[in-house]
Amino acid sequence: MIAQLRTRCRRLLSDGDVQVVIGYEYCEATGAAHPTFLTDPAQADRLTWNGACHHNLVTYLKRPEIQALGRAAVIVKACDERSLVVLQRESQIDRQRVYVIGVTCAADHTRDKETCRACTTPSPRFADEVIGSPPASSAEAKGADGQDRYAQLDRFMERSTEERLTYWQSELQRCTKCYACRQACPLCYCQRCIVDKNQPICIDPATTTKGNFAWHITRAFHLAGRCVGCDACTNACPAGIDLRLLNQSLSRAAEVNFHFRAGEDLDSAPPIGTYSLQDQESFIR
Amino acid sequence: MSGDAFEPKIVAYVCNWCTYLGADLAGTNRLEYPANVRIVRLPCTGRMDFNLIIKAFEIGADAVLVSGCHPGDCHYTAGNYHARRRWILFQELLTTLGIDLHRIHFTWISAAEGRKWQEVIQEITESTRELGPYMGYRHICEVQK
Amino acid sequence: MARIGVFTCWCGENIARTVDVQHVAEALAAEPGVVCSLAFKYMCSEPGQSLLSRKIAEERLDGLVVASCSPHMHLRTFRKAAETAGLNPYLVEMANIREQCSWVHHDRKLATDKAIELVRMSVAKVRHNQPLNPIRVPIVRRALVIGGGVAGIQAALDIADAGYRVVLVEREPSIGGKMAGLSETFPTLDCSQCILTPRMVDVAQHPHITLHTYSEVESVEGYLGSFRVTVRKKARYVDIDRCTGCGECWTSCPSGKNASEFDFGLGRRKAIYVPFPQAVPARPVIDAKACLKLTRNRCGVCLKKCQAGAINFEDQDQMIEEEVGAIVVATGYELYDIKARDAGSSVSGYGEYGYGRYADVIDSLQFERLASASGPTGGKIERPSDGREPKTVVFVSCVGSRDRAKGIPYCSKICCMVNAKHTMLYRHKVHDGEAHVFYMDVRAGGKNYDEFVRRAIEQDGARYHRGRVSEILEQDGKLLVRGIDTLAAVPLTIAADMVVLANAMVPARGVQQLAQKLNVGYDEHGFLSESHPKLRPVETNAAGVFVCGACQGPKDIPESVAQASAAAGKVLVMFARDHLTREPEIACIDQRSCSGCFTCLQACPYQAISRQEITDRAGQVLRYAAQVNPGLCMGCGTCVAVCRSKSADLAGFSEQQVYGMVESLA
Amino acid sequence: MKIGYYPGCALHGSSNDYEQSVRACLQQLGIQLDELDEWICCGATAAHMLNARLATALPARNLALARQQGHEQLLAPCPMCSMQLLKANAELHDRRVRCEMSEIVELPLDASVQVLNLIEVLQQVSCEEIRHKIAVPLEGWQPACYYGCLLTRPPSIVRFDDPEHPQSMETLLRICGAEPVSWNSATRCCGAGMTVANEETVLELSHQILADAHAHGANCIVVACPMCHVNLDMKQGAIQRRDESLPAMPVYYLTDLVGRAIGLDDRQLGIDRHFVTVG
Repeated sequence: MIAQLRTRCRRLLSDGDVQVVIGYEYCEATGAAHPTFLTDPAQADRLTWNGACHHNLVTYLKRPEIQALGRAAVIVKACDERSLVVLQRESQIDRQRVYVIGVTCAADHTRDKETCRACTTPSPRFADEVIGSPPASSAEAKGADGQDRYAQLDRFMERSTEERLTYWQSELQRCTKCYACRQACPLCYCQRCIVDKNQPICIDPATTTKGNFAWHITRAFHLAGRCVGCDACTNACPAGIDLRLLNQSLSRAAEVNFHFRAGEDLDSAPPIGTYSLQDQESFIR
Repeated sequence: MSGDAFEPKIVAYVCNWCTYLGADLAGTNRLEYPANVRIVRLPCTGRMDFNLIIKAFEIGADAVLVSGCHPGDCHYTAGNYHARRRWILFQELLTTLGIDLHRIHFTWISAAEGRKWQEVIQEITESTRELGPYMGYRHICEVQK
Repeated sequence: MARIGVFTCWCGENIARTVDVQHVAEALAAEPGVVCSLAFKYMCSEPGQSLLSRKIAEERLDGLVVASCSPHMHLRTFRKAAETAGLNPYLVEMANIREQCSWVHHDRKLATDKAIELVRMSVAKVRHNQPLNPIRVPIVRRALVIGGGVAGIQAALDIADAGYRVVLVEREPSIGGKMAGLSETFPTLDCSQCILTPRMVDVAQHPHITLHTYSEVESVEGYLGSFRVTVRKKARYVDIDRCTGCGECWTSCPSGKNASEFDFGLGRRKAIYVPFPQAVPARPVIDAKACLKLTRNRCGVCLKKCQAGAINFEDQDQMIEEEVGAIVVATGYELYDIKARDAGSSVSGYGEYGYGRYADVIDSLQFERLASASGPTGGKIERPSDGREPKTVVFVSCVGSRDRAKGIPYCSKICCMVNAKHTMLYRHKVHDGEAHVFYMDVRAGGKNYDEFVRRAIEQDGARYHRGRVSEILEQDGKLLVRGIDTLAAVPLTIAADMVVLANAMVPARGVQQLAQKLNVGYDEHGFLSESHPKLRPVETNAAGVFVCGACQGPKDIPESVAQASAAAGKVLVMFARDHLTREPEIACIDQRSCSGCFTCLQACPYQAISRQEITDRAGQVLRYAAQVNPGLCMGCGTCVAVCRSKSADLAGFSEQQVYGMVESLA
Repeated sequence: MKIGYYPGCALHGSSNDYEQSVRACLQQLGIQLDELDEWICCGATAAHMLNARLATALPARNLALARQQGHEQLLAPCPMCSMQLLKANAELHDRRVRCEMSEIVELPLDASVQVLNLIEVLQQVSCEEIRHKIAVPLEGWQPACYYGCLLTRPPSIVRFDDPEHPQSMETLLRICGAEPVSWNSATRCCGAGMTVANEETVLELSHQILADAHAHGANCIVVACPMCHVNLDMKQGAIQRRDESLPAMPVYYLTDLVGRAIGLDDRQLGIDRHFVTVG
């Protein structure tokens, strides 16, 4: 499968179909897979693909330096592809300007990641081409159909309200507002982030607990109905704050209330910016 | 009233066309209620961003009320429906963060419901008095690194 | 530094009794930026307003807060006063210390403290107020009316009579709509055509009305004040300007077995035909599917017969562009089709009633044609199967309507009256006939309506059975109508000669597609949505587009006509000036920071947001950003709330103003 | 064409003539029936009165077995069975129900198995193919097609034909050369399970059906339900004792007539085991 991937990318570059390939490369030093950006067909042999390729490469499509290189080919897993779908829906991607190579996940890939264990879609659906074949019957191989996707959140929610607040107080105190979470997120693409707006200051920019709460509430809510659960923010956080809990609570709320899962398809309307007369309002007096 | 007793600070974000007029009606009918509430008049609950709820806690509010038109009555047809959606999601996030939802109240109060406005303010003030100052968020605002 | 003036009103004793207004004025004087703070007995009085004007000039004020009553009471008053004194009216704010303070609190200290905070909030807000100017939208004083039924005719005539040009577009070959096919109308039993046809002629002869029949709206661009509408004029194969309507063509046409649309299949017409004798325009049309020349290149008799040279077999659809400032939609209704069901349809049929299988089960519009003097039987009640006079007729109410199991929960409103009328018409023509009605409730709300139903029962002997019909069977040449009389609690079987079903009213086919072109909303049944069910019943959320008649919901003729005149009235209000002035407290989008996710575009209830290309100097498209059309925005601020980068903002309730208010409470 | 087959209790018991007919006819049409291994009761009339979960779990287990055994489509010739299976299938669209049921039946579940009644299976064979196979056109046959209460109901679950005026059997039989009559009782109740509890009712209702068929010129009745057959065929003697003017009316399964048309004989189809025989 790797050989096929390399051949294909070499061809794309040499034919001039794309000017840059965004893929994964094995790093001797760390023993892990890192994002790589190939502009020369001769570099294609550096490409790799295995269960350790965690990064969501879609993120790099928003970078001006990548855009400046020309048309890009990007390698996506089925889960990353969801962010591509959201970007397309939000008019952030001209699909003609991107060549999407889907790669399938083998059943034994990344069993240690909770998101992977709960995954039910091992094969990209919107890619221009897909390399590799999906495991025979994915849903069966995975046991249940994603019902444990929120297991970690469920465990967290067993704590009391006060315990949860205390938890976040101590967690968010560590935040230095380096904004790695924002940088890593494929869907944080605003020309000017709200936190950088100073007339008025909606979000206290200080790295106080108050300022950090304001930031993280805003970050999470701005992903409501959009977050695809790639965990890039959590993985990028140098302070090790588990941001995924916040994202997941909103994803689940969108699923439960509006039967909506971000990135599932191009047609369903996202929960924010739309409404239904049937929306529940038991909490409103 | 004793000077030492805790009096909560309540911020109310209300829409211009229903709840604000409901509050006006309470006044016209001289329906008395506690003086703890500060109304911020917005054109519509659709204008009401979630950041404003957080902002209210940041400036020391002990409770927040958000109130607009009943479903079907929105002056702008659908602003309240959009708002309702966002609240459903936002509450979920706040729950996960451990923010006490007893501090946040959502109501639909029409221009004819002066009585309801009075009752709502009485109840919110009373329940917030019982809960005491919102130390949870005050803590967040005070603790420095 | 701001120069804000604060004026605290006593409102006589209304405020001053509970709030220490002098103390409020003093407290506010200490606020940064406040250069003058006074208390006055009646701010809204003439002396109060002159005080305001004087201080604006003396103190060179650039912001004003009047602490008094509700802004719904006097904001306009004070803004006007400021404007007279040379200050932009949108630099005035109010603090409501009466309705929301002095009138609802008794404790003087608490009320005074609260009043101070309320005024402070308004001062914090007014600091960020910007001078605004009313928005002017130019108006093309020409209207489009879509649909030439009784509602469309009324709306078109009203607008045209006021002196403005009207373009009337009708899908069928003639105007007149459903009403032209009715026999008599309730509750007066006056002949439908007698009252409608003069109005149809008025339309045809009106110097201000351009009539496009056999035409449909193809596309609509633009917005309030200047819509560009493309109308498709369907190929008619007859040049109606040359045609004299002599009738040579249709009398000689050999293809005569085509079901007449106007008679709902009960009568026959030629391939070249005028739908009904009083049609407007009284010019024929060729049915391309039935014409031998057009289908098989034979015949062509009409071409030879026509002295005027009006027949043109080469005719093509034509596109016509019309520029209009307002649009009235009056597309009307049709009857719920109970036999044909699409697989995906949300409503199911009535297989148990045998409509389409039993020739003598007909619907109410078909009965109208049977009873009409100009109908296929010349007004004699003859049943379709064998032409015999039916001696027992059963009329069934609520076929589709109010039947959630069949997918239509609403009441069609007219059927109770229609049934009563039908029993009368029938009994007037068949004196020994029995007329039975099955009904759920008799809903005869309206002037002289209930009296009319009583007359049907008491004078004309209609027999009413409260209950529904479960099935209609055919046995020995009779229709067995099985139902229940719930008042007598007995099952009933009536052996009838004919059954008339009062099918539900549904919006005319294609109205959803039209609504999408116009950006008008519609409900799950396809009825167009009015802007406000009580206060804006003929407006829609697409500014400049109005609705009337049954396209908005089931209604009868008087209501449709009234609503049509209402819609015309709204158009005339628009046309009273050559431009429209709108409140400037609307949204705007900072395109520098807009990243073009267009969540706002989706959320906007008024379709006021559009995509705009952001180009470089060479005209190369760099990206897209949202843009607000000031002619359409109503200022709800939904876009602001959904905008993540806060590139959207709302004048009058800007982020700066609202945050300023909240922060003043810290 | 191979298709999963769920006989249900009736076709393995009192109505094994139905099974014989279905098997013979479908085989002749090139449809192979693959009987579900270890199928269990569908819950039928009893389960939903006692326990809602049981009423879903029983058919759900059968659906899970079908899925496990690789069937995309499952034929249940008894309308009670097909309705129960379809009802369960509809409920399985809810993720929570699916998870719960999956645990109860101890098998993975989804709503992917397509449940078919007998008519739907015959509809899958193209008209051309049936026409091609016809050996003995059903000339002179004027059947009254009787759907009974369950084949088209409840419409939101079974989603089959017009619930009040079904025509699918008529269409099939017309292809075979018969001239089905238009009559009034196609979707009336035959009394169904009351045959045990209250025979009088059954005799009354079934009598109306037989009489109506006769009045509209039918020379036989065609059914696609074991229960209907029992009431109209087996009880016909008792009905005739009440109304001696009622002529004998043979009652056939749909596959009996289609089978005859494509050249099968009465013995192969099990028609010889019916109670009412004519000529």
